[in-house]
Amino acid sequence: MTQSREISLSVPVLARVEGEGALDLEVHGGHIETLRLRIFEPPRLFEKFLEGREYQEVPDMVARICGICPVAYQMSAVQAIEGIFGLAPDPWVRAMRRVFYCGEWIQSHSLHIHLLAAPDFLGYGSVAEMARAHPDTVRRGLALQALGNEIIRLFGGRSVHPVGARVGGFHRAPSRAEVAALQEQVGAALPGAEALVAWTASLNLPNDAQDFVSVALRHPDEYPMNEGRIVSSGGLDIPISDYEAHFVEHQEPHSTALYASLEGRPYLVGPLARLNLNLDRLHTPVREALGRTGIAFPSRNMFHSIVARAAEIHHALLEVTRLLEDYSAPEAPFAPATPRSGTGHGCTEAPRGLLWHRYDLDAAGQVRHARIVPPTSQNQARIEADLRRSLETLGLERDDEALRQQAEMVIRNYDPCISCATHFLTVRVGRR
Amino acid sequence: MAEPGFLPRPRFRHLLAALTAAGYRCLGPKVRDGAIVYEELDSADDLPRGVHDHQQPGAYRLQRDDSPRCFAWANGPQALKPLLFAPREILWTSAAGSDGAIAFHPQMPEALPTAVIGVRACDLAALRLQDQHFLEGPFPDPHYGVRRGNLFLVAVHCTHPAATCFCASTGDGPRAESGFDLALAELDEGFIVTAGSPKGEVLFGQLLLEALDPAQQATADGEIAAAAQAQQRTLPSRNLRDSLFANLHHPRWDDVAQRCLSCANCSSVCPTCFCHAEMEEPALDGSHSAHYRQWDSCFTEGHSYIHGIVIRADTRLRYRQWLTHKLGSWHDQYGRSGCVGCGRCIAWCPVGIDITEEAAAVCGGDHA
Amino acid sequence: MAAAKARLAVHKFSSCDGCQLAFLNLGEDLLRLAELVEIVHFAEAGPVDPEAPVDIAFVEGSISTPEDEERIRQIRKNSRWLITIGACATAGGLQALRNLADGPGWIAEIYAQPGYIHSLATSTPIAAHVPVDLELWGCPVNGRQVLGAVRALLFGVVPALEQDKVCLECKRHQAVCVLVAKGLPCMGPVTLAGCGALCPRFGRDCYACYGPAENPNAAALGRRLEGLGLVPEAVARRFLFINNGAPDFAEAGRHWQEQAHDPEP
Amino acid sequence: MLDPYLPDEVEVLERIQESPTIFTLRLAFTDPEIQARYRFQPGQFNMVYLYGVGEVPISIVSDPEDEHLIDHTIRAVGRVTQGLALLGKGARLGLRGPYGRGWPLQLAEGRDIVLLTGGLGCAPVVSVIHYILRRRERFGRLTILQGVKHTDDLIWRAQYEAWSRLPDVQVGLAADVGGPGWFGQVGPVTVLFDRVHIDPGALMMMCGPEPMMRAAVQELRRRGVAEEDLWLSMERSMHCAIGHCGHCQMGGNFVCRNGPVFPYPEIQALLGERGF
Ligand SMILES: Cc1cc2nc3c(=O)[nH]c(=O)nc-3n(C[C@H](O)[C@H](O)[C@H](O)COP(=O)(O)OP(=O)(O)OC[C@H]3O[C@@H](n4cnc5c(N)ncnc54)[C@H](O)[C@@H]3O)c2cc1C
Ligand code: SF4
Ligand code: SF4
Ligand code: SF4
Repeated sequence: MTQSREISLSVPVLARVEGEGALDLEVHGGHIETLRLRIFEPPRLFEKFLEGREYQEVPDMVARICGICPVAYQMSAVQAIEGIFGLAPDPWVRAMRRVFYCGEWIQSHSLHIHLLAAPDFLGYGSVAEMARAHPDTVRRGLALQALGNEIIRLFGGRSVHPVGARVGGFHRAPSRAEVAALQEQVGAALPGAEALVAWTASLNLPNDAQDFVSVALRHPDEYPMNEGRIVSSGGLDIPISDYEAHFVEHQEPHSTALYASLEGRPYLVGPLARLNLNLDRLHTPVREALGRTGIAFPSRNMFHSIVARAAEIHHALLEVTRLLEDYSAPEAPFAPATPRSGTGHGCTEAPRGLLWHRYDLDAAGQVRHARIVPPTSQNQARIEADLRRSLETLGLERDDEALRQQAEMVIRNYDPCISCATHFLTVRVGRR
Repeated sequence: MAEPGFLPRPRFRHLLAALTAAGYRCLGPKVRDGAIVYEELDSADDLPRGVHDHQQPGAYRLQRDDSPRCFAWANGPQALKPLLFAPREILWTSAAGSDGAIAFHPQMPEALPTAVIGVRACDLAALRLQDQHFLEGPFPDPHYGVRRGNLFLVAVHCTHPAATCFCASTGDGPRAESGFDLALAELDEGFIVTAGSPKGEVLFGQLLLEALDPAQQATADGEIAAAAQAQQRTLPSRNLRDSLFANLHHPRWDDVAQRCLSCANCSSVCPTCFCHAEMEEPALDGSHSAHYRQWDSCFTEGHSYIHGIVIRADTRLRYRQWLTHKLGSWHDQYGRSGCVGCGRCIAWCPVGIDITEEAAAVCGGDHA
Repeated sequence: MAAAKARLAVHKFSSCDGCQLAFLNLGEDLLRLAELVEIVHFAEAGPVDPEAPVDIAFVEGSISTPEDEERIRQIRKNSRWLITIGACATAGGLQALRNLADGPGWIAEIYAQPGYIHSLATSTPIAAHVPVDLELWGCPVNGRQVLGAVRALLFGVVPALEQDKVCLECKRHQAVCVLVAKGLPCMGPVTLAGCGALCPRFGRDCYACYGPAENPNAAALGRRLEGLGLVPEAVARRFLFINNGAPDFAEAGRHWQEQAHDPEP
Repeated sequence: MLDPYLPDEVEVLERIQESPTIFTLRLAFTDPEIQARYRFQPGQFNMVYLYGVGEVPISIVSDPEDEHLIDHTIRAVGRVTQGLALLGKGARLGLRGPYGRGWPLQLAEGRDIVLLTGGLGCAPVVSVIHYILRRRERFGRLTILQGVKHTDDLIWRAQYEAWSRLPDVQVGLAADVGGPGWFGQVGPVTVLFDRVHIDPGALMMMCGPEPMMRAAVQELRRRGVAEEDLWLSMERSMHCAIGHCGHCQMGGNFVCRNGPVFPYPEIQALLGERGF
């Protein structure tokens, strides 16, 4: 009588996700009664720490929200602050910020694909196990991750909490020789990145079409990253300053993350959402590589996120190559800033999706208020909705282990970054 | 040695060309990150033409004007030291065999013939001291030795001392008297070139120099003499050894310890300081290991650490070690003071502690 | 007789995950490490067994909930070597700023229903709760130091720690001093080396993310920063940043905050 | 140029546990030619390299005429020495040396000798004891004085007893803090000067904590021993052992090169001066 078995499953620590979270599942009479993605990253209260700090300190502080995507936090913050100061980054700064950001996408996506997600689809517990059977694939992944880190280091000295970014530009411009050396590495990595697209598509990905709203930035001529308007698959198209009029954050008792919703409904941000909304902005070789996978994008299969990540790695490498062509270091790597008071918005595409900031500064450039909406809290409601569906489809009669595996795989596929959520996750299933 | 000759300014590039043809990579002064540093020169255009420095305790700033001169500045943050005594280098590596046997492999630096243009008298004096330390004892240092053997030195007599300079007081400048291969005196219209070694003589011969007008020599001599005159700082004496050791409990040591950050900037920029630490960096899998050395300083805790005891735990003892060694026990070790009057430790001390002032305060009236 | 592999765990508390990345960014060395030791718990990398006894436990993050306090005590019991990695675990992290302010009040301002949030008013370092065998500073720690510690322990010796100040490291890299040449309020003279003097090499002032060095003269540096034109509040902020919970910095920060409110005549 | 920093490989022939924390490693170079060439004076030291961990200075305690082995008696106190303590027979190490100035044994021939050591077993002095006992006829009376903090700190208790039974040898032991069954004196090591006969013409060799050596020097000077007959072995931080790294400086002396054994007048000025 499995149908009427009462289930109470708890996965106390989710493996291979960034930060720590838990999942509670209560099944009663064959129906999910409760499903909670519990994020128990203790609140770190960054928005409050920022108050009273000087604008120059902001990039170094917000980087500390997330060790995996510090560049994204820095880029959203400087955009908002420069907006207040009426400082438009010059073409060199703008281009190099994109290169810097590409480094983070490459690093973060490779890490997720190889260290976190792929072991799921191949049936290993960790990358170390996977490496024994697939040494070349793992090596290729680690090399891409390393290259991403290298790009960040070129502009920031280190890949976690890089020190190079500042309001107005960068503290230091890399030399031509350093850039040439990097270009060589990027060129050498391109074939591997292209092959990675095909490889992710060849994985035994669950076939799981579902209905969801994608939200991402959109830029007139570029694949979105460090600027654009916010658009959705439902026809939304707003400037970033209007975000708060359409997106609402609310609190749930079980989580320290705030849940965001668009017009009252869950939505998706991140690589698949970006790709679905910006296919026409991809570099041609990436579009072709995607075409060869036989997968039709825009895709409604959430598990195609991993393919989207691979495509974005490929795209980012081509973008770096393009941006660093004919590189020369400028006179000064930054424009000086003159503080003034005002409210500014910053919104960029972190590896995990839309990262929205708002700052109110006083005349001396000190922060009066800050608001930060990270991608993971935007995806949280969507993850729970997906989980509910996905576990029901799998069959709630399955044993706890199978449910846990399925749940983890679903969650992991979103690449939630629980530190980002400024909060976290464990699975707990209760069957009654 | 040949009589000095004259190299008109436009022909300065011939000097670079001759050095390059002789197989040297040419290092010279360049502006980088707001300071004059020795780096590889691609052409004479890299030189800091019209650049002047302002140095004060704890402060260094550059300024440009339209002077044609390229050497119208006093020394920058580093002398020749890093070129010879590398800030960090692997001395040897070892590898473990599967049977536990250890194989040792020496690691010699690449022998790169290097010419340095713009070397100052104080730096030559410091080099002489470092040569004594690293090469003239019972165990010559081959790492230093390889680099030293490949060095070609083009000195420039100093005409623009900084407010922090006191080489006249230590007797080490501003004129470069010896220890160079070639020496230059810069005038607006060009350079007076003197050879100082057989190597220098050969190069001198290739420069197609013009005859020197005695008036030019007089101008140059006058500028150098004025440079000595212009110096504001002095040490109380060239030998403060006894005076310092007689004052080991002077209250001034406590006073300076309140101000000193114990940050080791002074000893790092000092062209004679030689202290270094040896460290080990094994590979993660333990298959091999690198034994390297890096600059250390009497201002660090590690400098005086012996199994559980730090001989100089506080700043008072560390600053006292620095001063008593530099101006005192150096006499026992190398027959002279370890200070060549370059003033770097004054300018590059973040809090502007002035060695001449501290020495005067500690030694009070009781020096010769 | 093959000796059993050493068992290793990586635990996380309140943090940004950046220090764990010191492992995940190791590349091939990560695979090598997995061969050398048995990684029994490292949730982000896969293995989950938080209660297993281990030889080496790396701990990231600060303690900020009652559950954290209990968990770290358990980890201590299960671990031979407990090594903190990073500013959060070693000094409470940037989030220790709440210790200086009104933690619960802040929670109320951010969360509509603060009652849902179970959190201590403070963010404290691991050593405030259990004995720690080795502290690796840095925000983030660098992989070289973490691996160096593992390697030393595998050799059966105590890991060597970096002790110099950022200034010395800066000079070894031949960076031009940004305090002297640009008048920037650099924290290098009181900060522990280990980052490779990144900030000055990038032309900017060190912000002390590696925490206080041995024998730091925070008072003298504070006076110098004031001399460079910083108002007392700004001097205080230099100390009360990434490692605001480190006693030497906390004290200097408090001093300058007092100066700001009650300047001496 | 020969590389003076490069060690050669040695093998542990034997390991002897002397006390819970003190052990002796009996070493020989794996290259017999190097072993055959190797010569040293008692009081000199080697740099001992533990693979992948680091080098430390350690005195040589074996007999200089034994061409086949080199003994080091080591106390496990820190990273390297605790690592060395884990090694057994057959293990490999790196070694370079010998370095420094040893004891003035030529000067000592035909004279009474007083050896004074403090703290836990002082290896440099033990080497001299062995040296003299093997060439007994060349030296006068031998006085061995050892001071320890606690009676439990005394190692080689049996050795001291055995030495005290030899003709023309006197042994004096003192502990700052006495304990049950303690057969020596209680008090600082200087109390021993009243218990044994010290000829003012004797040569003194001492090794131990500096305050102890300073007190002993003062006492012996009072008893008429000449300054230049007082010899002290000093310990400082050493990384290179060849006078380059600067760590061992004590005023103008590089302890590694000018010492580690000094006649008192050479270090008199700074002995006991905190910070040098
Ligand atoms: C002349 C002389 C003779 C001596 N004779 C004896 C004797 O006979 N018996 C005896 O027991 N003791 C003797 N000692 C004392 C002995 O040398 C010390 O006890 C010993 O050095 C203590 O070493 P340690 O194990 O604490 O290692 P540590 O001092 O902790 O480590 C030393 C080594 O570690 C490496 N290292 C240090 N820091 C780092 C870092 N940050 N990164 C990487 N590597 C690093 C360096 O290579 C360094 O040399 C003698 C000392 C002297 C000066
Ligand atoms: S002891 Fe101090 S002053 Fe002397 S060489 Fe070393 S660092 Fe310089
Ligand atoms: S004197 Fe100045 S440079 Fe030298 S250690 Fe002290 S503060 Fe640093
Ligand atoms: S220089 Fe200072 S702030 Fe910058 S990375 Fe290093 S320790 Fe951190």
